[in-house]
Amino acid sequence: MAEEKQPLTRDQMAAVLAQNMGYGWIVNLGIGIPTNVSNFLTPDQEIVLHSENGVIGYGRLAGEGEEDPDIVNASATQPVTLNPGASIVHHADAFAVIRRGMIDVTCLGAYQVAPDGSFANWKTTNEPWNNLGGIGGAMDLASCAKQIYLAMEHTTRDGEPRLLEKCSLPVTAPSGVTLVVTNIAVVAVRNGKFILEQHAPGYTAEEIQAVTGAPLEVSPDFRRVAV
Amino acid sequence: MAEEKQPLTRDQMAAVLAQNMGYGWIVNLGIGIPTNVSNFLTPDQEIVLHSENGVIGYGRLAGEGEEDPDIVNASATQPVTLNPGASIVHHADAFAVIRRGMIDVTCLGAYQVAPDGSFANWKTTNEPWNNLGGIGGAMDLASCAKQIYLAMEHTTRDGEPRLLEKCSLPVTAPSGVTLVVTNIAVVAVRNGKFILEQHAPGYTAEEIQAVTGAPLEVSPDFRRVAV
Amino acid sequence: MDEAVASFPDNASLMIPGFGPGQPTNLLAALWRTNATGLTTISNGVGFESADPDQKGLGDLVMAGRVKKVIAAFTASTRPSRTGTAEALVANGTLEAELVPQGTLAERIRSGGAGIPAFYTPAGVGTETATGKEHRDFNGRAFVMETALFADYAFIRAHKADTAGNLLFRRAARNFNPIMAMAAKNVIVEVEQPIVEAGEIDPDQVHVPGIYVTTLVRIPVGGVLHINRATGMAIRQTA
Amino acid sequence: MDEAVASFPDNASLMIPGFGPGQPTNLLAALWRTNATGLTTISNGVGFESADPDQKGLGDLVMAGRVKKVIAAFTASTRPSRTGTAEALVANGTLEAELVPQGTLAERIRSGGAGIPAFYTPAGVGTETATGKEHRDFNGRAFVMETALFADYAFIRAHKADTAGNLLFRRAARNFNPIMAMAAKNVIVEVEQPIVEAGEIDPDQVHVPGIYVTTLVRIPVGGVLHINRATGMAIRQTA
Repeated sequence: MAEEKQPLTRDQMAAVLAQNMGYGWIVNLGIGIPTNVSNFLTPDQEIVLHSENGVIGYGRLAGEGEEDPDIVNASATQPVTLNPGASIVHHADAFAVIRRGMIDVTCLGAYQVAPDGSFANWKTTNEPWNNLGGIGGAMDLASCAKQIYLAMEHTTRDGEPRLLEKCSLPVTAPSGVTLVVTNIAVVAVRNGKFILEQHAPGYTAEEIQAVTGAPLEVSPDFRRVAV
Repeated sequence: MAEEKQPLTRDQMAAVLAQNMGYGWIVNLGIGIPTNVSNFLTPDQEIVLHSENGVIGYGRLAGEGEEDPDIVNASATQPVTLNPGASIVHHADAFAVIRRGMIDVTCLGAYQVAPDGSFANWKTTNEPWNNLGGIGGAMDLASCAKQIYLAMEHTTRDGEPRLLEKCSLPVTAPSGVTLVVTNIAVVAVRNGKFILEQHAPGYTAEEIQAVTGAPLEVSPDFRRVAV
Repeated sequence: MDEAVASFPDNASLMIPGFGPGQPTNLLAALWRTNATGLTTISNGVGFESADPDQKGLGDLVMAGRVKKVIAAFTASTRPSRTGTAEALVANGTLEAELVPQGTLAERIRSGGAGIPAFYTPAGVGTETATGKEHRDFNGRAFVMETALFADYAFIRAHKADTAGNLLFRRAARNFNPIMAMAAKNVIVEVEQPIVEAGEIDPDQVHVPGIYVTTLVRIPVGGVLHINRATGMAIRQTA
Repeated sequence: MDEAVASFPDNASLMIPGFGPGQPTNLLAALWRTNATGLTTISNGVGFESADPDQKGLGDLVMAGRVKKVIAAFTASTRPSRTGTAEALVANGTLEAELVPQGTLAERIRSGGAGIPAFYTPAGVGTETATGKEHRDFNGRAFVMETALFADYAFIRAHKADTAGNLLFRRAARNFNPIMAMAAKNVIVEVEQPIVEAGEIDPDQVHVPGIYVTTLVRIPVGGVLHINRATGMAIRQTA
């Protein structure tokens, strides 16, 4: 009997991202679902979290009463804890780490992604370049991190696909995405293709393909997410 | 009766340089006579000494028993003291101060100087550029400091002039020198001319001109050095 | 605070640090109380507006038409549902905006402070932000040339300071503060803790050498130390 | 020390900090004891030679023909009376030298560590060191383009460190250490003081974040802490 359909929560999406981190990686978490990843990392992963504001080695989100107004993640407002061995650098040195290519993975939110690894997350219209938008550090990260993981809803509120043959919005980077975690699927991006790796409880490959704007190659290891 | 000829000692040359510092200036002292200037500054001058190695706010040379092997000036070997309010930066930040144009004056040793403000202090031959030499931080300083003061012997050991119409050795900077303190004279460099401002005890303008390789305009205020 | 910004001229450029913490809140509120206008600002975002007179900041100056140009990594909201402070003004031509990737912004400021007029970065290559800019390959990879930023003024928020002007920052409140302090002609600093005598701060621990600092003011009792973003409430200096 | 450099390969590039203090003396002496050759070095000067086996450094490696190329702000003595270590070797073609103004050297290293492939500087414009290099005007002033330096290895001398690799330097021993630690793939650090647990160093006081560091070794008892340049005597680690 088919399992009941159960889209992933934001926390579950963050947990899936956390599962995809390698031992000892240096990881940058963007605003939104990604910043929650810090709550799902295990000590044995020995991940070092790096933030654009120069905090290196932060830990989980600060609990009630643990907040220090001077210790926040890339959201600039969310209080986090520091792990032993944390260090602080200024903004230019924080981006020196990024541009040198030391970030093993950057996790970002996105509006759209394509099989060539391009994605869009900074502008919601196709109006000509008008210097309006919110780039933040996403372009620096996307240009320089070894991998880009995205966390995003699989479709728009109107049900339109966000995984597309080609991004229709202005891109944040023309390549680099290797993994997309949505509320219904986990999709690897490899060799110019979307590879469907995992599904949320109750979703079939056909159902996921039906709301995806580009062909999905179903992985031989296609399976239910384990979070 | 003519005063006895008394060329300036190295310490007296350093003292003349110290007399020419303005209140609150940020000053960089090069290797040789200039590093001795730190011993002749008075507290009311409120000079901040900056060194290429990132020591900002050092004081006089360390006396016997005061030496700290980790506190040295631009010579890299001469121990100095730190003034209250000193700070330390790394080498790139030390040169950031220089390139931004914050150094009011850099005092350097030199082999040759010309009335256009050019000077030579890093190479003793005219062989084609062969990547051999000792530049140190002199070029960065000479390109960026508001003024360049030189401390040098008036002639070579063989009695050849070092103040010349044009430097014959490769230059350290094509312009920027405003003051030259030699063992027998103090010469301002202004509007493409050497202006003879002061003389060592016993030396006349004519005698100084005789060992100078370019015309000296004698200042109306021409006087004996007061050190 | 008011004294520190009393002679702030019209049409000046101003660096404003802060990324959550580390904002010179009290200097900005004092600037709001002057008549200074025609500003060009360099900051991470265009800032919030506030009804609290002690929290008046860049967003308020922008909305009051006192800012001519903003250079920032966020010139508009990323949320389609929420219109950013600057968008309408840019649309009607009364505000100029220059949108810059945040790392490029930080490096342009650091370059301004380091006497480097221009540099090459990989950030933004292949996107609209690099359109029309000079590109160049190094070792087979494309980079875009970016130029330095240097301002007439920087407002700085420090945690500690000594009478020589040496500054220390605390945790993530450091962010843009050190590089902006290096990249402006006039550097005005509001300090959280009492200002100590020169010599009381270990030279090895200084984050910004005093030679960069023009004016130091301790945040007075009642001044704003932090703003709780969740509640919008100011946490104030008590002693 | 020997273990830390045991796998050091031939033909590697190596950053060597130090400007008087701050030299990784013990790592250099350990490198001398390996057979590594064909080095490209990046340092302020070409260094001294020493008869003391514990003080063997770059000068000795150069004279032994184990260095292919030196990049430095001093490739020859400034004193006409004293021939520098490298001069004869360069003259007979067995050593390549690249002479760089010291600030340009520091900025090239900082750029290598910051992912900036090239930048413009005013230093050296109008001199032989800028000959043949690309020039460009910004705001009516001439600048020369310089490219980044990045090495396979950096040997670092730190005063303190924790088990996360965070480093602190003392006074003028800082010099090139932080920027070289940022601009190399493998960063091997000799530490003067006992290595403390992660968490024992205040995050605000860290000079080099641990993420840059590959290997930490405390200077053992008998190892060289400082060299008295006047006497040539080594001051050694006692506990």
